[in-house]
Amino acid sequence: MIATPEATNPFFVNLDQIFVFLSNWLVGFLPAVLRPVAGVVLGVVAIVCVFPGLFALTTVFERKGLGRIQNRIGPNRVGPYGLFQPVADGIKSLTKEDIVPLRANAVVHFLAPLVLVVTVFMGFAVLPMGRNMVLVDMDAGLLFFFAMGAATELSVFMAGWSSRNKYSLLGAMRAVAQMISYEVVLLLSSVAVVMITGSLSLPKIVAAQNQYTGVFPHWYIFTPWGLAGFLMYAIAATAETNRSPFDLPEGESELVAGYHTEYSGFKFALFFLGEYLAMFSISGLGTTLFLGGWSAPFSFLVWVPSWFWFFGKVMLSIFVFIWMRGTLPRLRQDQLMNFAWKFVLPFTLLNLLVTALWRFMGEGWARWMVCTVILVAAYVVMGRVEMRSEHFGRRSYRYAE
Amino acid sequence: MAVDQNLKIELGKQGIFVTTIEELYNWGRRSSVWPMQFGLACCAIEMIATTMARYDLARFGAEVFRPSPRQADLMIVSGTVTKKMAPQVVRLYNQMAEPRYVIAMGACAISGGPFKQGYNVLKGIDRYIPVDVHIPGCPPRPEALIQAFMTLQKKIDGQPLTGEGRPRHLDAEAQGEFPVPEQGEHDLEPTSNKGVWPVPITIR
Amino acid sequence: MTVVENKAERAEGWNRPQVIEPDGEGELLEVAMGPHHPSTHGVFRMDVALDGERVVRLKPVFGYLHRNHEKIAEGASYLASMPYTDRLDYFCSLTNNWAYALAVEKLVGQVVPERAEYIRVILAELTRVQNHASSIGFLIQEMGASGTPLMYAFKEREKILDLFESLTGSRMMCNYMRFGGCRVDVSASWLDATRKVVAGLPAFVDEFEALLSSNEILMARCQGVGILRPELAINAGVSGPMLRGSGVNYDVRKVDHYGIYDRFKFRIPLGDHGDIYDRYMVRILEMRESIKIIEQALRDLPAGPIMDTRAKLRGFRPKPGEAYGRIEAPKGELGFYLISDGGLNPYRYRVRPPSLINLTILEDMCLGHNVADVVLIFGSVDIVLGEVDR
Amino acid sequence: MKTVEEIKAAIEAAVPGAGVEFVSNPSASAQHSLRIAPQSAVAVAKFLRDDADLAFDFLSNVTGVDWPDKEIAEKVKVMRWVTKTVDGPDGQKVDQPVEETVEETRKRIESGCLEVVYHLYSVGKKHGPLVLRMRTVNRTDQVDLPSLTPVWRSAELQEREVFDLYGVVFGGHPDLRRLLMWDGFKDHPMRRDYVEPDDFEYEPTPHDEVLKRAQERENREQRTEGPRDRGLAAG
Repeated sequence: MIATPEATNPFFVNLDQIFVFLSNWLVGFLPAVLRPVAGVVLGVVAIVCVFPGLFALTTVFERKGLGRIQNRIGPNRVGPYGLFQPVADGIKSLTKEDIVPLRANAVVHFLAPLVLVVTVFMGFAVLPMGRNMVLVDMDAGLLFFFAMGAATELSVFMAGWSSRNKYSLLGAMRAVAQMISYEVVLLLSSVAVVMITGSLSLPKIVAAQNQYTGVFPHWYIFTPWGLAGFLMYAIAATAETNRSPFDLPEGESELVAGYHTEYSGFKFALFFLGEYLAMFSISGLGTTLFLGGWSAPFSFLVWVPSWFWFFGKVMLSIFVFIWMRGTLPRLRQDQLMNFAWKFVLPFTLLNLLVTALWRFMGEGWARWMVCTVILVAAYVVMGRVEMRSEHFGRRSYRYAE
Repeated sequence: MAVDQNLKIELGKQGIFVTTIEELYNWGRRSSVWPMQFGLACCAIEMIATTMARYDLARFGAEVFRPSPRQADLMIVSGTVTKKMAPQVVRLYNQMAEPRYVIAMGACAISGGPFKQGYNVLKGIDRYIPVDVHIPGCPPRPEALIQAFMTLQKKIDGQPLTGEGRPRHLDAEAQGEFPVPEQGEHDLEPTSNKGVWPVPITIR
Repeated sequence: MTVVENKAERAEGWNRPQVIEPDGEGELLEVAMGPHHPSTHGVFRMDVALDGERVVRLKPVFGYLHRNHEKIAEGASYLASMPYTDRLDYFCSLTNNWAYALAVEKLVGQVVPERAEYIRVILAELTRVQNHASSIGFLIQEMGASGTPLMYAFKEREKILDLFESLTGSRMMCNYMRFGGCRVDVSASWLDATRKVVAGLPAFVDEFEALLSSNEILMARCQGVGILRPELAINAGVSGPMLRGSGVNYDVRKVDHYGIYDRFKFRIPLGDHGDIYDRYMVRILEMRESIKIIEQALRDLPAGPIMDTRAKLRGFRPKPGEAYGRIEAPKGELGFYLISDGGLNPYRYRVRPPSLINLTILEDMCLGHNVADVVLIFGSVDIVLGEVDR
Repeated sequence: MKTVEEIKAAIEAAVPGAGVEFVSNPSASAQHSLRIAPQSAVAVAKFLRDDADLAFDFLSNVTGVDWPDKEIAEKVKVMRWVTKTVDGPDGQKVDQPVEETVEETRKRIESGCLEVVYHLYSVGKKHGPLVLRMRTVNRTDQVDLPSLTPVWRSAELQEREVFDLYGVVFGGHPDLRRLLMWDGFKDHPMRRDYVEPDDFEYEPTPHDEVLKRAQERENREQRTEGPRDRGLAAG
């Protein structure tokens, strides 16, 4: 690391570690027996406060952003720049009547949103959000994350099935099929990182990327296999969080509101929250795996607090999510599945092979050349074959006078 | 339990903002009215135009058109309600969660409008469900819908949480479900919900 | 999934939809899409039976917006029906006006002054542009694009509506045409404003196309879906962009030469596949042709009166007889059939609604497709419920 | 395009016993029509569609028309024996039966009918319209007509509409249900003698016929329901 004057400046070091110090300071008041527990509780409280706050901010950001894309203003009446909009939405949702359909399975109907939110929150436990800022430094952190992520499928299916609504059921079926398919891709694209780092611990993965050549960092996205893996990860993440263009489970135009059609009031708000939290956590993981986690993008910027970089990168990917939502139409169910199993999954598997090559070819230009050529060639060939088999393309039209 | 207005303004100047539960609650309700994605006829197009770039209902935080009645707060009855459609409109209204509001948009939704003589046209949706705001016009301009929306916000603001004049959903005795009319052999049965719509007397 | 042809009707070939039998065992999922459903453009219902997500049966249910237009018109004078025609297809009130005026003019043999004809052409083509733009916007909206193309379309539509409003006094319900002419004359400033709007239209269509036409998701969703064969299209009375998307060269503007359409140079775009993408592209290309027509009409607009001096609006009693007049409305062939018994009111007043008749083959197009495709196919028909149910 | 008379001749040549009748249209549009007999309608329709010269492959419009029973008052001249006082041969007045022509008004009810009108065009030949009409025997029990849906699919929904609003029963229609009104509805509202439910308040200042109907309705309601609760309306 190139030590810039700022990086060694105690002020910036303190700023970087401010939350860690704060936590230690608060815990210091307690007897030593309670300290480990209190530290965890404090961390949990922080996560439970920060991310819903971020969720609120994101909903405004999304509505304003979509407005900008669509040539309009977006919310601006509630508070300055419409910033209090989510507060109003929250109050409204909290006080709205909660309807449980007569023929619904009340217990499962009640549990579904809780399962979603709780499991999504648990994913945050292993994400390093800054230098020394990880709640649980688990050796198998990545595994834990995916285990928790898989529970969202359960929640969605619970919601769809228990509502006794045909649209809900269709939505839930779609969701389960889609999430399981893309879960595979999500996992396999992360395996590439594990192969290079040799660890399932997320802080270690970040530490491995937190090095610089010149001013440029060693992020995995700047390697051929990393870029390919990141793209596949991004596709799978979009599908996993049911965002456009993969928002089929709640495809408004055909399935009314998908699996949460029958949810009202605060339960619906919880689904909303869960969806956005899933977006944060999956962006956080993507950041950690491929974008260097909390490390700075240039060596001369390392003095900027690490948590700033983490949240900055997460918000950047949220912005991309919103951008895609404002631009792209939705895929169809069979196309979605074809895409997963015929293109994304084979390509991810190939990427694993390339990663292995990268690992064992040693330093030098040769491995850059070989890996890039293999990936580009595979992409072109597979894309061509895919498009040709479906007969898509621009057409020319004839005219009659 | 209202705070003295003068005191409140005075405190506001000092940087202290005082509010009551009532105000906060009404502010929340009024600032986040999500309409149902529900259009009937010509007025629906003006309703869509209201949400589009030029008029942008989103400014009021009301662009979240929910397709499911469970998640919607506001039903904009935009257009002619026919006798074939009326039972479904009432049913949708019943499916909405309290607090819920209705805007009758356009002459047809108010009274049948130009199609009043028609055998299949319901002469105003307020025969079956309570309407909060009526907008005249055929169709009303988008500005009129925005005006109606602001009127609704004012109405919500003025509602106390207790006592006389509290909103329906806070009144335990108030009617929550409205009877759905049946399609009979010649007409809807009953032709109106007497509890909601007393037959007007015309004095000639 | 096995497709079983209905043998009894094979002789007729295209008269009944193919019967699709589900593969799997177990019950079909019967879903009523509508009358309140986000994708049905209002109040329309499709009773769909699904095998998994595949459509096995689809029965459209109409009448949720049946406003008794024809009955009311039979009890009103000829002129009093003009405002009601606005509310048929509420996207295109001006073409509805024209179709009705045309039918009455045929009934009584009235001529229309040249200037009025030019104004009619300008307004009808502007209507076509805004209708096609918004119908494409709705189609892509149904594809899940969260409204961006629709916003773009409505942005342009608002400009055209402003022109309508400044000329006729109303944004949507123009009530502008009269038997034998038009209600008010266009002013020079209106023409300037129109020129300005029309000059901006090609850029808008280009932008629209850049956003959509070569989008791979759009192509994947639209190409090869909802194919309508030309023979079936003709037999089922399908008209408008639907028919031309199937490759049938039939445009009432070219066939009947009503109004003064033979004076303008324009072409009819035709699709070769008859799928959703062809209908979409035919609409895009028709917008471009419409812009050309408007430009020519604005260039050649003559001076003169806008009403036939012999036209009589009050106490209008046509001689007994009947007439069927039709025009190429944006949605298809819009016809009015009038029977006069010599009285003040038409004895019989009938609208030939293109939207309703284009829906005849909805089931044929949807069978075997996905639920998501049904929504798109329905959107690509481009209907307005006011006209379907009248 | 051939003229309507030529088409009539062609139909008669191709379909023996078609029973085609030429109906002239006196209005300026000069769209004359052919009335075809219901029993041969499908054969005629198939001929019109498949004939190479005519090729009417596009059925544009199907319309129902109601011609109600008409009460026709006509003056008839009747010969009648009348006793008249005439001058007898002998100068006396004599009553004598005389045959005389007397005018008398007689009322006769002409049975009405339901009519269905089809407008045909040709897409290939680009000509039209050809107007076909069919009539039922009366308006009450014999309202059957053959459906042309097997020939032109385009008639499917339109014939359902005519069935719904006029009550013409189309034999051979694949799916004859009500199109616009709900299934339990009993009337045929587009018929000219249909009475709509009187369920709306009249405008504040009704006049003429509307005033009469408004007052009738109010009287009727007062008789059946008694005085209504005026409290809310007054406030």
